Parts: sequence; structure tokens; C-alpha cells
Amino acid sequence: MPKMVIETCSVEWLQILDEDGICDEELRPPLSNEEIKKLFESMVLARTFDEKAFKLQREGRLGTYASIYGQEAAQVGSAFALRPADWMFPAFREPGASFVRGLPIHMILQYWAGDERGSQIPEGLNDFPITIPVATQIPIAVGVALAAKVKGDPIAVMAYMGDGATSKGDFHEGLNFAGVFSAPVVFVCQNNQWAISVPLKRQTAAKTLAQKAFAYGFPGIRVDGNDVFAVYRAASEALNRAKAGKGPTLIECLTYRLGDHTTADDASRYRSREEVEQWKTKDPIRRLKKYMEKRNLWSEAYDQAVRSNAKEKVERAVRVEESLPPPDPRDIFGFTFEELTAELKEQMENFLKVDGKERSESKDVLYG
Amino acid sequence: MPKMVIETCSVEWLQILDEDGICDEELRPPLSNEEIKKLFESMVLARTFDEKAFKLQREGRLGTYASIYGQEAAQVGSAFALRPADWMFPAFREPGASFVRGLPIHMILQYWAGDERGSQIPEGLNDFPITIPVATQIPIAVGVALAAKVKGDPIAVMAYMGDGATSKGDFHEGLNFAGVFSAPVVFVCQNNQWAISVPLKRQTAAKTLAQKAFAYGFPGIRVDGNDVFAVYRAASEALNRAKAGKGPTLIECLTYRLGDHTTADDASRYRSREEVEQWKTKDPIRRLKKYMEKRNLWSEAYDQAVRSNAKEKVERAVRVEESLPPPDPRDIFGFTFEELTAELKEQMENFLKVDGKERSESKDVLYG
Amino acid sequence: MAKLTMVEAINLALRQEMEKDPRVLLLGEDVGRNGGVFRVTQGLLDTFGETRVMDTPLSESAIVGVAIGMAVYGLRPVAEIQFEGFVYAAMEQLADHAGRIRTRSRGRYHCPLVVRLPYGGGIRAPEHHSDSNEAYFVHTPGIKVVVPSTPYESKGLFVAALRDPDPVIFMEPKKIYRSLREEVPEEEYLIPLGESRIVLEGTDITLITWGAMLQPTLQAAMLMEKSGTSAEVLDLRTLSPLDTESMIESVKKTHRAVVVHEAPATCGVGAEIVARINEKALVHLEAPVERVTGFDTVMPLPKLEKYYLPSAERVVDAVNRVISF
Amino acid sequence: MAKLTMVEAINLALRQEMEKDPRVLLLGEDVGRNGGVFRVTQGLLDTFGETRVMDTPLSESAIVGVAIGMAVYGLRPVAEIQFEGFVYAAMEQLADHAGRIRTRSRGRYHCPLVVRLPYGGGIRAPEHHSDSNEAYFVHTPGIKVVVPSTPYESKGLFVAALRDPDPVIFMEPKKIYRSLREEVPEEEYLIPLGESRIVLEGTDITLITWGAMLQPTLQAAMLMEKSGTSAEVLDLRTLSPLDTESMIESVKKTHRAVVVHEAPATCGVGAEIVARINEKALVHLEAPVERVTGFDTVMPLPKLEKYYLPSAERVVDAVNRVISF
Ligand SMILES: Cc1ncc(C[n+]2csc(CCOP(=O)(O)OP(=O)(O)O)c2C)c(N)n1
Ligand SMILES: Cc1ncc(C[n+]2csc(CCOP(=O)(O)OP(=O)(O)O)c2C)c(N)n1
Ligand SMILES: [Mg+2]
Ligand SMILES: [Mg+2]
Repeated sequence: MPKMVIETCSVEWLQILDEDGICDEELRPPLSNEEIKKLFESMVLARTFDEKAFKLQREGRLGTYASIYGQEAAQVGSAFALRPADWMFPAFREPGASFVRGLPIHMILQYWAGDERGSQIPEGLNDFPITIPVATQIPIAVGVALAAKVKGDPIAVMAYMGDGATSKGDFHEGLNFAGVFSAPVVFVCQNNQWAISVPLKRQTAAKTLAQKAFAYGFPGIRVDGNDVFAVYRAASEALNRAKAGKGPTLIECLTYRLGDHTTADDASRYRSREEVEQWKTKDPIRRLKKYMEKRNLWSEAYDQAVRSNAKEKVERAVRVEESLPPPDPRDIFGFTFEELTAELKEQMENFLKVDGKERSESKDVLYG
Repeated sequence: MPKMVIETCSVEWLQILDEDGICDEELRPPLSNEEIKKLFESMVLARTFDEKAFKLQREGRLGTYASIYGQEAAQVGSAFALRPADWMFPAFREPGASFVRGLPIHMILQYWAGDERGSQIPEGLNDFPITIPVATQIPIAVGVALAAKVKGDPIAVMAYMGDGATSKGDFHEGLNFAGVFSAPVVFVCQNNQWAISVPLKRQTAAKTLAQKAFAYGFPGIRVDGNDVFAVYRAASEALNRAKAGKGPTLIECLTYRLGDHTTADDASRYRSREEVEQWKTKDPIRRLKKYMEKRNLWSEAYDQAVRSNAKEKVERAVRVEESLPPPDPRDIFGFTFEELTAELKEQMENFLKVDGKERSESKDVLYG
Repeated sequence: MAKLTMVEAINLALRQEMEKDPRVLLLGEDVGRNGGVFRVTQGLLDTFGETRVMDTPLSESAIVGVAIGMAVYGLRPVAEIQFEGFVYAAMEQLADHAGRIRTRSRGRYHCPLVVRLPYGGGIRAPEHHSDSNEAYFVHTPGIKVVVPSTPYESKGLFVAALRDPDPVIFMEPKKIYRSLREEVPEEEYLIPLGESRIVLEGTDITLITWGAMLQPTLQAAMLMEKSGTSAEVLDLRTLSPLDTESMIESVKKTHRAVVVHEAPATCGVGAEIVARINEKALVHLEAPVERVTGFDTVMPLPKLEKYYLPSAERVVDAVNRVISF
Repeated sequence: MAKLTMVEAINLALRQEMEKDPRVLLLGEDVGRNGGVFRVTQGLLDTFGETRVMDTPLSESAIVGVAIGMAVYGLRPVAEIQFEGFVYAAMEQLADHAGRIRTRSRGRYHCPLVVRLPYGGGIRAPEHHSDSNEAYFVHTPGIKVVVPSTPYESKGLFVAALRDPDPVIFMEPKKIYRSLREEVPEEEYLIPLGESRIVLEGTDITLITWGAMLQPTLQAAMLMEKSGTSAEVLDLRTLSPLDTESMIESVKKTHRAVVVHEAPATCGVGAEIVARINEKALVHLEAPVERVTGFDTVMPLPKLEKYYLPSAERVVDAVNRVISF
């Protein structure tokens, strides 16, 4: 057999709810009205939070913050498909997913305000803290999935990443590992088409990111990441596959980062206003709203209520976060190991003694 | 467009010379009789060397050695397509390719005998030394290719790797980088189906390794790695593509490691004799011999001459290697930087002084 | 009691711990059917099966990353990196996750992980197979580093490392993997992490070392004894945390010290030891503490290897300088 | 002469070197249109185009690996790692290739590569954006490590690093990227690698530091002056190779020393400095050399960051202990 095709792959695109809110009812996932409302409310909450966090940063009340503006459907739709017992690994731009999971809103503020306690995920919530070093959470997520498989726990893991993350070695090693061991894990790639200032075409010469799954022997799909139904459907199916022992899936959510990379960034340096404006027409919240309106699930009054509810939740979270006592400097040392080592004990004791006296607040200000 | 295929890929298989030496003349690359003989002779030399190196190791005259038995066509066929100005990056199991390139035979012995001078590639030969840390040579090869492109040099780079290497982060980062910048580089993966004791199915869930190229937006092809014509043809085409500015190619040479992983390994611990025997029937040298016989390019006398010539070359190399003076211990220090730093100077001087006297051979033996 | 090599002792420790604790599992390249390239995991696949003895793809970063995830989930993974020279690719997982997850999650998650790392020179191994890179890990917060020096030690330390609630790099000195035999009890015993041991008591000088370098150091002590110098030999066992107290106590007694290690001198663990002696026992010192170490160069290939590794003679030379200072 | 920040000074150095030498090119994440997240490469894409200012995929290992290949081929690449916290993934390329290619090929190949590495804390940056990991590289054979402490210094050292025939990690202290302005000549000048400088002459104690820590160290020296203690302040500039001679000379004069750095204490470069002082100037010491450093913990997030970084007060405290020893 001199020359022949021995393997083929194809990448599918999935869109259920288009930019005008027109829905392919055959493909629409079987969600109750209550669930559809929940999706809408979660997206509104995500956006409300995002706007507030941005303002807080500008007012000097928050550190660097990474906006999710425009990516609400990709986050909410995917996280919505998870069960509480499943595990979730955010990258660093997934508050929308974290809130769906039940992470107290103020913890994301706490994290970006520079307080490790924001990563002290509450007991019972199976989420990993935000991971800043791009793609490094992926092998860890695969490890959790394999551990669950070893133990026979009927759960799956969802790991988020950006388009930039697909270039990193750990993306490759993690996905390949998952493929080999058929790990119950779903990789959700939020392809927002930018990695800070680097556009997608500088990230890869591949036409889609979904096709990268083929390299690891499992399916990849590209969905409209601004279509919450498509994202939810793809995520549900992938989670079912995972739990049925059929291995991993890569879901590429094609979306767009409408904001700057972070509050420290100025995207106008490297991309055109037109591009941004064009993507604003694909707004994930508006299109769900249009759909709900047609289905009589949406009204002005409802919208008002949802928005003021979200606002109130966010404002409450801000108050909670801002009223927390400052972290105890002892915590710098206390969690390095289960027990303080002799070195750390000595370092902590020296640190607590200043001029031979116990460190006091007044003395503190001198340091730093 | 709710659901549709937006991208496809297919992996081709190429075989020109089958196991019985039957050749698809339409696909056969246009090689002169002299060139075909050169391919045969290079493969015989590679195998002759390999057998000798193995024996030397068993006799305690060589350190650990990694055999190429069975992989002669993959190496010779690919390297044969290179021009002298092109660059070549071996992994650690490519003496067959290195000899085609013109590396003095004794240098491979020197390397495995534990002498860095074996990696002192002669000026004018654009080969990188053997790389032991798997896959790490790949980004470097891409860097050379990009540098050549930047400078406008009309060359290409060939980088070798094993099947195991495809799991490493550097494989991914290197190939992706090459795709993005359309680097003039050809990746030759010798899929010998084992990474020490780890079989291919533990390396990846993908059906072929060639398909991994799709993840990087450039073509991949699987060729019969024991068919020197197929390998040569694929390599030539890929090099032409690269030099024409069309970017990288991944060539998967499906072959088999007939020997142990290295002389330190015992493959009978982890794979069946049947598997090995079955692959012996696909011997790359025998099938070219059969073809040449039919074409009247082969005779017993010719064969004898080729083998004794190869033997002589190898024996001469052994004599050269074994008659070299031992390396100068000063070389431990002298090549760390262009100039000795103060620290290194001090360390070297202390080292050369023993009990206040200059280090002598007699004193040496105490050390170690 | 059986006399075992270090390879056999660690194998025994693994087998017994896997029998006792179903959470323990192994992963790495060639750890399964092949039993590891050094045979440390030999026979374990047959006994415990493929889910607990996992041959992995060739992916050092993922081996460690996956093991971190397993540890976070509640298993007790033992990850093998085949040779220390291949651990660099896993540095990001080690520094950014293994060593940080407890502190960054303020205790919500922790990572009871052992990374087995055959290390060091002296076995005429190929290039990149002879590094001694303990200093990188000792400098990395949140990671413990253990280096056994004999078969007996290796079993007790390994069990302690495996039961430790935090990530431990367990560095196995290849040079003495099979060159020593020692009685190793079947029964369980733990050697606590963070405690060094005095291998030889002495009064004139303290020799501080670990791992494979204990042997030349002991030989040096013997040679010195003949010439009337009494050396105290300290085997550190754990490099992070360091047993500063014992070092200082010994130096206060002997007033002199030499540190012996294979790694390059500059920023090696020896530097830290000298710094601590300086900080806590300066007034007791009667001579500079000397370091007998590898050079600030790449470890040479086998033909020059013997010049690189500290030998008994190099230790004796240093001791002579320190004594006659 | 223009008063520039360090960001501007390095930008100027890059621009001038790129103008002079067509072999110089830049690669890294966001170095192009965006001009780097710190704007160090601002404007260079416009002047030199996409082949010489390459925005790369998010691949730290490949950024360094590709740069190694370019250097081997004869170019003069400057690779940027966006923050020091992301360099761990490139450790394998740095240790196994950049630092080894000259010695392993016995001089056939070498690697004139600069890796720019913004480093350190004090700018209230997010997690993983404030590490000081110089010790890893100082411990790695075959790699030079340079850390400028002012705008003027940064230009002269950068040009020297770029023209050096060997790989250099050029660590840029983020904390003082924009907080200092200094006259920086347009004209070419080189500050040779491996030579430290005395920033302040003094007689009572030697303060040894580098990078961003020069500022609190100088503040401490001022505070001490008021109380009658005369400090000599040494800015090391290059951590590998280390200028041992100057340190020793100063300590022989002052008999006392304190080392100040941001990185964790254990196995930090401070330990090496103490060890060298011990080895070469023990008899001149009148007190233990103290280290004022970060703790052996992860660098905290901004709310606790101020406690971690050495401050003038901590330096003064240490000096007082050393002086009154
Ligand atoms: C390993 C690593 N390199 C660099 C960075 C700096 N950095 C932070 S986010 C980012 C871009 C990430 O792009 P992408 O993965 O697409 O995620 P997005 O920001 O679009 O959500 C970079 C380069 C990092 N955090 N980690
Ligand atoms: C990064 C790294 N990890 C582990 C090893 C040890 N090792 C040497 S060869 C090898 C298997 C390589 O398999 P493959 O890439 O298929 O090449 P082959 O040996 O079959 O030629 C391993 C694991 C190494 N050299 N480098
Ligand atoms: Mg992105
Ligand atoms: Mg192989």
C-alpha cells in the first residue's frame, strides 16, 4: 500500500444561539426555564462584578485585575454543566465560572487585592485557586482526574485555559497524559484571540485550537463561546463522556476579550477599535436576553431585578472584603509546611521582634 | 451555521519499497544508480558500526551505547536528502545520519566512550552534537532555522527525535514556534515504537505521530521508516518545501528498534521475542538489496566489497579512537566560558596543585 | 536480618508502604514492567497492577504536575524522575505548585508528594546523567530535600518522606545504589526528617556531608585517624530543613569544619552550611570552614569524571589545611 | 545629558546596539507592538521591523531554546522572559544547553545570548510576579548573571552583556524600573562584567548588595552615618562571576559585613558571599557576617509584601547587631 490516507480528523463548529438570539431548537440543550434564567442571571452577575472590580482598581481599592468582559457565556455555560462533586481548575480569568461554582464573591476581590486568603477555597468546594503561570494548572487537573479514576469516584474535572496557554509545554504534556490514561477531564479553552498583545495567529499556525486534541487522540470541538447554549451543551456532553470512562475532550470556546488584558494593560496600543466594536455585536448576554424575550422569560422588570440583585451581591462582597482584618504577617511563615521548621521558626521570631521588642503596628510602617 | 465541519486533516502513509523489495516505480525518487548504491553502502556502514560498537561495549572498551539496529533506512534516507550547508540536529540515536553527513566515525565512539571531544563537531560540518535530554534540541533547531531565515541563507534544518520525544513540552513548543514563523525545518521522528520500555500506546493515544503536525498548522506524513526510498522522498520534498519558504514538515518514520534501548538495557524484560522477530522481516537493508539485485546493482562480490570496506572504516575508527591521548583535565574548566573566570582559575589551579606540587599521573590514580 | 543494597532497601520500603496504604502509587518512565532503569521499582507492577504502578509518557513536567494533582486529591504519589539531569523541566511544577499550594491556599490544599530523584556522578554514566542539583530545591520554599547515605538510612528516610504531609525530593545517590550492603530490618522504622546523624564521633574537626559523599568522607576520616586527627563525621540526611543545631554543636566542640559535596561549589548547599556556621559559631572557629566540592563547571563525561568528584584525598588535603591554619 | 529611568536606559541600549549590529534581535511575549509589559522594548518594532523584534508564542522554554539556536548560528538574540516567575519552564534549556554548549562541544559552538529577566518584589504585583531567583542561575555552570542597580549602570552593563561571548541572564529590578532617574550618556560605554563597584566608601562595616536592594542599603548607610557608623557599600553588579577580590578587600578594611538581598536566605547568593568571606577573610572578621534577606517562604502577595522585602530598618538592625557583637 504505497500511498494512502490512514487517519483523518475533522473539527466541528457548534452554534445554537446566534447573534440575533435565534436558536436552533433541535440542538438546544434541554434546560428548564429556571435553568435558562439562572444562566442569564449568572452572566449578569459576572458582568456586574467585572465592572465593579474594574472601578475598584481605578479607585486604588484593588490590585491588578483581569477582566472577563465578553467571556461570560464561555465561563457560565461551561461551569453550569458541572456537578458539585466535580473539580474545577480556573486559569486566572474565570470569576464567572467560580461564582457559578459557589465561590464567595469577595474571595476573588481578596485575591486581586493581594491577599492569599482569597485562595483559601472553602471546604466542600472542589475548586483549585487561580493559577497565574499559564497552563501549569493543566497537568495538576489531569492528576486530580486520574486520582478520582483510581479511587473510583464518579466525577470529572474541568480545566480552563486561554488561547495563549495552548503554546506552553504543560498544555501539551497535560493533554497528552490525559489522552493516554483516558482521564475524566474536560479542557475548556477560552479562545479570546489575544494573549495580552499577541494575536492568535502569532500563537499558532493551526486554523483552530480544537484540532489540537487530535494530536492527543481525543475529540476537540470549537463552539461559539458567546453562545451559552452551545458552550453548555458541549460541556455537558464532554462531562458525560468523561464520566462514562470515554476520556477527555477539548472544547475551544471562540470568544473575545472585550477589555484590556488587565487593568495594567492598554489594549489600544495593539488592536483596533473596529475589531473590538465588531465583537461587541456578538455580546453573549444580549443574545440570550433576545431569546428569552421571545420565550417570555425576560421582561424589563425582571431585568431590573436581576441587575439590582447582582449589584447588591457585588456591593455586599466589596463591603465584606474591605472590612476583613488585614492578613496576619505570621501567615507568611505558617503555611509553608504543615509544621514550622527550625529555620522558619527562627526567621519568624526574628521578624516578630523589632529592636528586641514584639513587632507593633507603629513600628510596622517603617518596614517596606 | 449551527453545526458544521470547519477543518479537516488527513494523514498519509508512504511506502515505495515494500518488504520484498518490490518498488512502486512511479513514486520512486529519481536517484541515480550511484546514489542508490550510496544509500545501500551507508546503511551497511551504519549497521557495521552498530555491531562493532555493541561488541566494544561488551568488551569494556566503550561506555553505554544506543543501538540503531533496524533504523538504518530512517537515518540514511533522511540525511541523504540534506545539502552540506543545511544543518542537522541528531537526538542520540542517529550515527547512521551523522556518517552520511560526514562526521568522522571515531567521534561517535569517542562520545560514548565518555570524551567530550566526540562532540567537537569539525568546522564546516553544520551538525549539532548529540542531545541526551529528550526533545530539548528541537527548539534550538528551530532557532537555527529562524536565524538562517532572518539572514536570508537558503538552507534548511533537519531535527531528529524519537517517538518518546513527542510527549515532551519542548517538542510542542518547538514545533508550534516553527509553525508560527514558518521556519525552514524538517522534523524527522523515528517512531521505533519504544521509549526504553514504554510502548507507543503509553506515549500517546493518537493513532499516528504524524497527525500531531496538524496541531501546529503544517503537514505531517507517516512513511515506512524501513523503506529508504520513502524516507528519502519525504525528506527531499519537505526540505524543498522548507527552502521554498513554505514552512516545516513532520515526517514520522515508522520503524522498530531491533536492539535493546542501550547496552545498559535488557529489552527481553518488557517485550516479546515474536514482536522483534516479526520486525526483522522488514529489514531495511535486505529489501534494498533485493531491489538492487533485480536492477542488477547488487552482486555477491559487490556485497562483499561493501561489507569489508565498511568493516575496515569502522576498524580504523576504533584504532583512531583508542589511540587518542586522554583528554586534558584542564578542559573541564577551559570551555565553561570563553575566558576563565577568577573562580574557575582558582579552582583549576588548586586542582592542578596536589600537596603543593603540580598534579602528576601517579598522584592522579588516588583521585576518584 | 537481610543485607540489602540501597536499591533493594528502597524497593522494600515501597512494597511495604504500598501494602499498608492503598493511597500510595508510583508513576514515572519505565517504572512498570522494566522495574525502573535502576530496578528500584522491580516487581511492584506484578504485585500492585497498572493503576498503582504507572508507566508514563516521557513528560517530566507532567509527571510531577500529575503527581501534584493526585496528592492534592488525597493520594500519596511517588513520582520518579529517571535521572536528576531531567528534572529541570519539572522545576516550574515544583517551584510554582508543589512548594506553594499549601501556603497560597492558606492550608486548604497540601501536597504530600515524593519525587524520587536518582542523582550524582561516579557511575560512568552518559552526559546529563550525573548532576547533583540539590541546591536548587533547598533554595525553593515549601519543598523538603532528603538524601540517604546507606541502605538502612534509605529505608527509614523513605518511609518518613512518604508519610510527610509536604512535598519531598528524595535524592538517591546512584554511586552507592549497589556498592554497599547493610542489614535492613523488615520491620517498620522511620528516620525523622530534619535530623542529621553523627556517623563518627571525633574531637578535632567536623566533616559535614550527605549522600554518596559520606563514603570518601569516612575514608578520609580513617586516613586522618592514622595521623592522629580525630574527625567527627556528620551525615546531614535532610538538606531542607537543615539540622543547623547539630552542626553548630559539633563545630563548637571541634572548632573546625569541612563540608563535602558533589555539586558545584558556588551557591551549593555547602555555602549555606558555611554561612550558618559563620552566623552561629564564628567565635568558636579556629580556621575557615573549607568546602570540598565539584567545580563550577558541568560534570565531565566519564573520562574526566574522576577529577570532578571529591575523593578521600581531596578531603584529607582540605583537613590538613584547616588543621594547620 | 538626559535623565533617564532604567526602563529608558535599557531601551536606549537596545536601540543603539540594534542600530550598530544587525545581528542583534529581540524575541519574547509582547515585546513588539506592545513594547513589552514594562515598555522596555517600546518603539523598537517600528524602527527595526518584525524580523528583529519578534512577538512570540507563550512558550518560555522555546523562547530560550530558539534564542540559543539563533546565538549558535551567529546572531545576538535578546530573549525576554516577561517576569522572573515564568523562567522556571526555561530552566532545562538554560542549564542543559545555554550553559553547556561551549564546554560540551569543546568550543565548536558557543551561545552569546542575553535573557532579560525583570525580577523582584515591591511593586504590588500579582502572585508569581515577584520572585528573586538569581541563585538558581549563579549555581548553574556556564551562565553569567548580571543585576544592574541604577539607570546608568543598566546601560553600561547591558551593552557589556550583549557583547559577551557567553550566555548572560540580565536581571532587571522591577522595583526601580521607574523610581530613579539618572543621567545616562548617549555615547557608548561598557561596564565590564565581573567587577563590582564601591558606591559609598566607609570604614566600619561593608554592606554588600545588588539590584533593587541597593536603595534600602544606601538609606541604611545614611541612617547609620547619623549615629556615627561609617558604612562601605558594595554594589556587586555581576553575581556570576562574583567579584570576590573587592569584597574581601573591603572586609579586610572594615572587619564586618552584612549582605542584603531579596531572595530567600537559604542557599541564596548571600550564603555564597558569606562562605567566600569566611574562606578568605576569616581572621579579619570581628563579627559574624549577617544576611538581611527574604524569608524561606514564598514571596507574599501585596498585602504582606512589605514584611518580606529587606528594608533600611532591617539593614540597620543587622548592622547594629554586627557592630555591637
Ligand atoms: C508561563 C507564563 N508566561 C507569561 C505569563 C504572563 N502572562 C499573563 S497572562 C498572559 C497571556 C495569556 O494569554 P491567554 O492564555 O490567551 O489567556 P487570556 O489572558 O487571554 O485569558 C501572559 C503572557 C504568565 N502568567 N505565565
Ligand atoms: C528529558 C529526558 N527524560 C528521560 C530521559 C531518559 N531516556 C533516555 S532515552 C529515553 C527514551 C527515548 O525514547 P524515544 O524518544 O522514543 O527515543 P529512542 O530511544 O526510541 O530512540 C529516555 C526515557 C532523557 N534522556 N531525557
Ligand atoms: Mg487569550
Ligand atoms: Mg523510540
